[in-house]
Amino acid sequence: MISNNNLKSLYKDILKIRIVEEGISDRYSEQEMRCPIHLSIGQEAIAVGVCKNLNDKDQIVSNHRCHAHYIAKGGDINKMINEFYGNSDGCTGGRGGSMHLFDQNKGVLSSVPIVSSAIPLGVGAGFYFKYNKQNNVAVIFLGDAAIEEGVFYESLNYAKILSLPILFVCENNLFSCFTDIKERQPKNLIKKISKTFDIKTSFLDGNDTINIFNKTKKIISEIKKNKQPQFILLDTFRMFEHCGPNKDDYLNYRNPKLIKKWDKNCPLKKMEKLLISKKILSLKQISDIKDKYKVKIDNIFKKCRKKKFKGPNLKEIKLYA
Amino acid sequence: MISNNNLKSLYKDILKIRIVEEGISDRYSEQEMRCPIHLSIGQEAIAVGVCKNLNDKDQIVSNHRCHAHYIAKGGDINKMINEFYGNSDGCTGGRGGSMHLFDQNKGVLSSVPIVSSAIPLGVGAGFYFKYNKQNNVAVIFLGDAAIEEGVFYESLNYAKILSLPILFVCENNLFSCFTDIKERQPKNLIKKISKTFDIKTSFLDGNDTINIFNKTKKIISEIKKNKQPQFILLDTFRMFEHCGPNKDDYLNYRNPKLIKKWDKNCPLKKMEKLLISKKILSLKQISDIKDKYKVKIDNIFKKCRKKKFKGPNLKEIKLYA
Amino acid sequence: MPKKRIITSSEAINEATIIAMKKDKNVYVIGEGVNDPKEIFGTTKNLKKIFGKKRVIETPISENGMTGLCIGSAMMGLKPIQVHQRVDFALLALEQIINNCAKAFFVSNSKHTVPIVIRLIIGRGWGQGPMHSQILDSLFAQIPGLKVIMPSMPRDFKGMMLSAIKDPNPVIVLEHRWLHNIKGSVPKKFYSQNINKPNKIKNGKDLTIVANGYNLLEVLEIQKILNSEGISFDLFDLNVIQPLNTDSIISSVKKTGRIIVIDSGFKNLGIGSEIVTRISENCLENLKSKPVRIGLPFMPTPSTRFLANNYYPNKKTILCAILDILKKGKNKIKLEKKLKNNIPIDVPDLSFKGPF
Amino acid sequence: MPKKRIITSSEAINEATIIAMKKDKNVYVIGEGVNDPKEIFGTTKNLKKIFGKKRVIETPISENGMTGLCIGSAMMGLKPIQVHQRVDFALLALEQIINNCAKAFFVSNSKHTVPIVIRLIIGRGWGQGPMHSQILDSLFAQIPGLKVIMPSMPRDFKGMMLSAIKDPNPVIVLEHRWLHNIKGSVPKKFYSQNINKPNKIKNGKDLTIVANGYNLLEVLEIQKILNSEGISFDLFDLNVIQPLNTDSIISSVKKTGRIIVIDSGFKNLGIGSEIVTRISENCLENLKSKPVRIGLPFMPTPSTRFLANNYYPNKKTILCAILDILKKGKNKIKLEKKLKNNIPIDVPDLSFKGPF
Ligand SMILES: Cc1ncc(C[n+]2csc(CCOP(=O)(O)OP(=O)(O)O)c2C)c(N)n1
Ligand SMILES: Cc1ncc(C[n+]2csc(CCOP(=O)(O)OP(=O)(O)O)c2C)c(N)n1
Ligand SMILES: [Mg+2]
Ligand SMILES: [Mg+2]
Repeated sequence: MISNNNLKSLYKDILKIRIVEEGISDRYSEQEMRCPIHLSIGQEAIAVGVCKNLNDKDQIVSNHRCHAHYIAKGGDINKMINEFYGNSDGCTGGRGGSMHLFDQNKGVLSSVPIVSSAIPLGVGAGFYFKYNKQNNVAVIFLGDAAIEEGVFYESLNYAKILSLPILFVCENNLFSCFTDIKERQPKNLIKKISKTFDIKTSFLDGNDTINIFNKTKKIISEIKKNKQPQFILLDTFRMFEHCGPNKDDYLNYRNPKLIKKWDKNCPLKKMEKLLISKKILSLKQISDIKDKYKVKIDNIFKKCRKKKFKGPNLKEIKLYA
Repeated sequence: MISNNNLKSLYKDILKIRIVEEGISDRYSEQEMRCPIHLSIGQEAIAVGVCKNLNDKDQIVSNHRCHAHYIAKGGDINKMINEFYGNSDGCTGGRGGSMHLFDQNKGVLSSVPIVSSAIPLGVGAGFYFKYNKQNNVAVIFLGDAAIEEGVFYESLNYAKILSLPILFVCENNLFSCFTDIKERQPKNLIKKISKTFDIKTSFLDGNDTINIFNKTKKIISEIKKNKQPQFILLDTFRMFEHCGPNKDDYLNYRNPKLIKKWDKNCPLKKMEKLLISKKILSLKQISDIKDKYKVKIDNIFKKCRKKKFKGPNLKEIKLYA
Repeated sequence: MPKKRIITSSEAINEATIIAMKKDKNVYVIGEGVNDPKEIFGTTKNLKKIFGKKRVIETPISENGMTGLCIGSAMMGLKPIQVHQRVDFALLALEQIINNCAKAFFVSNSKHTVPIVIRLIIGRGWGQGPMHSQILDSLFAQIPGLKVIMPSMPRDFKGMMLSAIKDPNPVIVLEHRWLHNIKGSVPKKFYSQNINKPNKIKNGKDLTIVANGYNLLEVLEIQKILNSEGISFDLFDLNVIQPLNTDSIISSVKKTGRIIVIDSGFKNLGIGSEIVTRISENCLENLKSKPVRIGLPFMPTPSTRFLANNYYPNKKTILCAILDILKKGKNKIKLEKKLKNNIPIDVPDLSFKGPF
Repeated sequence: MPKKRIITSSEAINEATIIAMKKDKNVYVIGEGVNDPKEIFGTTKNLKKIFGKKRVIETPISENGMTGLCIGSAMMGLKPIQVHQRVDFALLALEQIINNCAKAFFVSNSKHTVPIVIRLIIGRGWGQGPMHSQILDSLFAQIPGLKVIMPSMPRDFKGMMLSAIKDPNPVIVLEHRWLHNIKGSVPKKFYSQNINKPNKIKNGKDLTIVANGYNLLEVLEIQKILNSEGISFDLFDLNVIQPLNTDSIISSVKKTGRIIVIDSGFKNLGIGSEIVTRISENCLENLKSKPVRIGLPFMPTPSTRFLANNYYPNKKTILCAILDILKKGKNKIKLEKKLKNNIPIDVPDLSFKGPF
């Protein structure tokens, strides 16, 4: 059974991510965060439920939609928001922008915005753990479209035949940009594929934070013990547009019923309901936590916005190590 | 039931391929066929059993080991042997060598020696048939190692979601060069993979010509009717070294028992036994056919060997169409 | 004289595609997003409505497989127009492009043709960063068998696209994102345009300038300033990068004795290096001053505007290079002031508000 | 002075690998065929016996996945040596090489290093044809962030490999297959060698020659003939292609006034074009004659020896180019006769009997 403290902590992480994401959405039109952004609003449960089971030495890799993964794994929010503003204090010094978040101290190995391109990097991290007999796990976050790139299969194969401690976490939000998974894959491919490689597979509701946390806890301890990869497939939904600060449901590419269904299933709302119903937090307490986080994160945005770029300038950047 | 004529015709095609291949093997040390060669001795049944069901408009694509496919599909043997000798009368005018055999008149679309590289070309041929509502099938020959390249999966996916008339023919000879499939793939991946893409799959003994012919006949008519891809997996064995004119079993990378087992299972010997036992051909008749073919093919070798290269020379070759 | 019709480059691309598809039923369009509401920045607008799903094909995210499919179908006789929303995404398809696409004609003893058009859109600005703004013009130009074009004007986008579709060879079209909304006069009817050599668009006497894509527009914008100083130049739009026909450029340099080449991609190992080398092989004796190259510094594209600012050449760098080569450096300060520089470096125009 | 130890280049590579693996337990070897009986032309001999399967890893045929795996492990601190039996096979891995491998250092704000060595073997001869003999030196050289080396002498194969393995950056090693069996003196101990600039290996006065790989050996073979005519030259082994440091070449041309660059790859858009351009940017005034480039014609490699014959430059073409640039063309016929040309063009030596 999950402890009350853990419940609170999961909630707080989801909240933190949500507030950062809404902060971006609110401020994007100021035109000071001048890079593409892919919000994870609606998909926070997966990042938080999985990463809560990881330590700083465990590594994750992510894709274009990396905000939630980065924060859930403990990535420095200050450096993240600096990155959005293109500041030299950003986690990549402004070089990569929002799609390249990483944090060496916290085990956010790399985010790569080329679909599936980070997957084999995660396999490499798993390889490193095995090579060094280090009892850690590499977690690979991927979207449903990543299943379509050949390198994904090559990576499953390597993970399996080399017996690497890797957890694949596939977030199926049913869409690749505007394109429905039905147009892109035969039915149930995504459900069957990892099993075909003899990789143990679990199916979870991607918006049920607690279940994700509990199941992943078990899965990760299995991986650490058995040194075999596993795969989790989670259904979820992105509430905002693919890229950008707004909702785009007026474009009608997703069924309104679907949107409504998932809206109700919002991981943040669900957690709040649960905490209240279990009397772990009162409405007032929740509201206080929210205010506190909001103030804190708003402050970061404000500070980051004001920052000056401090170099190195282009000529000082070294091409080689 | 298969007719006696068909049986004879299957036999003759296997024989023809075998004689060409042995012809190469016998003459390679003369150093006049100066290109890498990948003999298909031992694997002829698949090429012949499948291709006997195709017409000239149906297309095949192949890989580095393309001799048998080319001949079975009706490719011009004279142009093939010229190609080995690097002559301008070769099917690619000497430009490609043995690994790039093709014959436009006979539906040998392309052979590409980069593992899996021809697979999506075959998908493109299937796409063409669908696009033009032409009732033909594209056959993609691939080895067991082709399963390991990402583009293979991408191709399965395209074939399936676009409902293309394609037959994937996977020849599992258990090895990629010297490396056992066990070191390269999780157990049974190759058996399960196409089903995962919801592609109907059949498993056949790759040395049983008649069964291959019968089953493929049915499969191809299904494909032409249903406009859905299918997959056949066939176990077989290569009797010679991966690349070159000799046997290399002294290197001990394959279990001697395995070699013996498959040796007994030689498609040519099997066909001869069957024809004799069924009294379709006598020993004498077989020996006569062999002699006739041998003389004919020997003559081609001799003529090709003597030929001069007639250009175009390098400066006359056009880069663009 | 009929009134000129003014449309944008993306409309020109769209129009070319529609005309070609109507003319030839073997032409089809394929790519990630071709049927989505954004319609590849408007370039695939209405295609599905007019031609149906059979000829306008939305795909999975599998660039290599898609490319092989297109090549195979092209060998059989179809004419695919393939679209990648970024050059960078085509990196996954390089094996197919370099091996099968570029070499099929050669290796089939000139029997197979691969009449495929591969549209690659170059990202720039708004923080696109290292993996969404690669140009790689010289990477593609380096592969024998490919044609590589990079239209700059709306008129060319249409005419060159139509030629590319008709061409029996594989044609890589490098489309600079910032040119999509540029407007210009474009004939309504079908017309085709040379895709075998660069286009001389200005005549002058003091020097030869070679540029393409967005840089070409920048050169045109500083033209007035230069003319006001009595500086005139031969200007080549290098909108055909491969085949790289440099005859007319060499003739020009024989006349002017000076050359500036502006690479859209990296200066290092760029197209400019090949052009300058051919100049020194062919008319070394005519050079009145050292040839000058302008191009991107040899590093990945930084995302932040504070770095991207100095990454791309701009009107000022080009102006200064011209003044320097003509030994008119003392006019720099005066003339720089004439440059209108009211637009931030990371957007094509003020209407652009992100994110993509 | 101790007796010199003579070994082949493939033995030198093997030795370097063993030394590096003994020195640093983070070094591992991975690739298709590294553990098979052919041992990558002898270069991975004994590795598995000494270091076990954990550090010498046979792989599936999945180049892109393998490359990503190596890069990820390198970001974490390992030092992979990856092998491809042909350059051509690495085309499947270009996305990983161009994006993650080359850009990780940049995009991580200089925090990640990717100390990976990618050995790419260049095929030539015996009908290898269009997809088994690509060189692509300038393709790799064009990607900022990669180092690209191409050793020629056995001594360099060992020293440069050891440097490459130690280097924190990704290093592409282009290994010409025909150099594997070349013998030379190689120290037994550990030593490292510069991988940051070309190596000047001869001093002379009449001209500057830049070559690498197999072509370099050809230049050395005609040296005597040239000396007998009183011709001497500065000779650079361009065994480091990227970073492309041309300072010493420029100084040399300032002295000699003449340059011939021999590209291992295509002449068109090759490394030679960058070098010649830098010459004309830096010492145009010193040139006594037009710069000369030699390289492959711009087309895929033909398989048949009847075409391959004229595809590759050879001692004769190089000799003639030298005589021409020095205006000694009238000696050609006499000197050509001195060339020993007893070996067919499509094999490195007479012991080679195919097929691979
Ligand atoms: C190789 C490549 N092709 C195309 C793109 C453009 N692109 C960016 S995100 C995306 C959709 C990815 O969908 P999915 O993996 O399901 O992730 P989601 O956006 O739904 O989180 C695409 C196609 C890309 N970045 N890389
Ligand atoms: C992309 C690529 N990687 C490696 C090779 C080298 N290679 C040539 S054939 C071959 C083995 C292929 O095995 P399989 O597909 O099982 O066919 P088989 O040789 O057994 O008929 C390999 C690895 C290649 N040609 N292309
Ligand atoms: Mg998705
Ligand atoms: Mg095999």
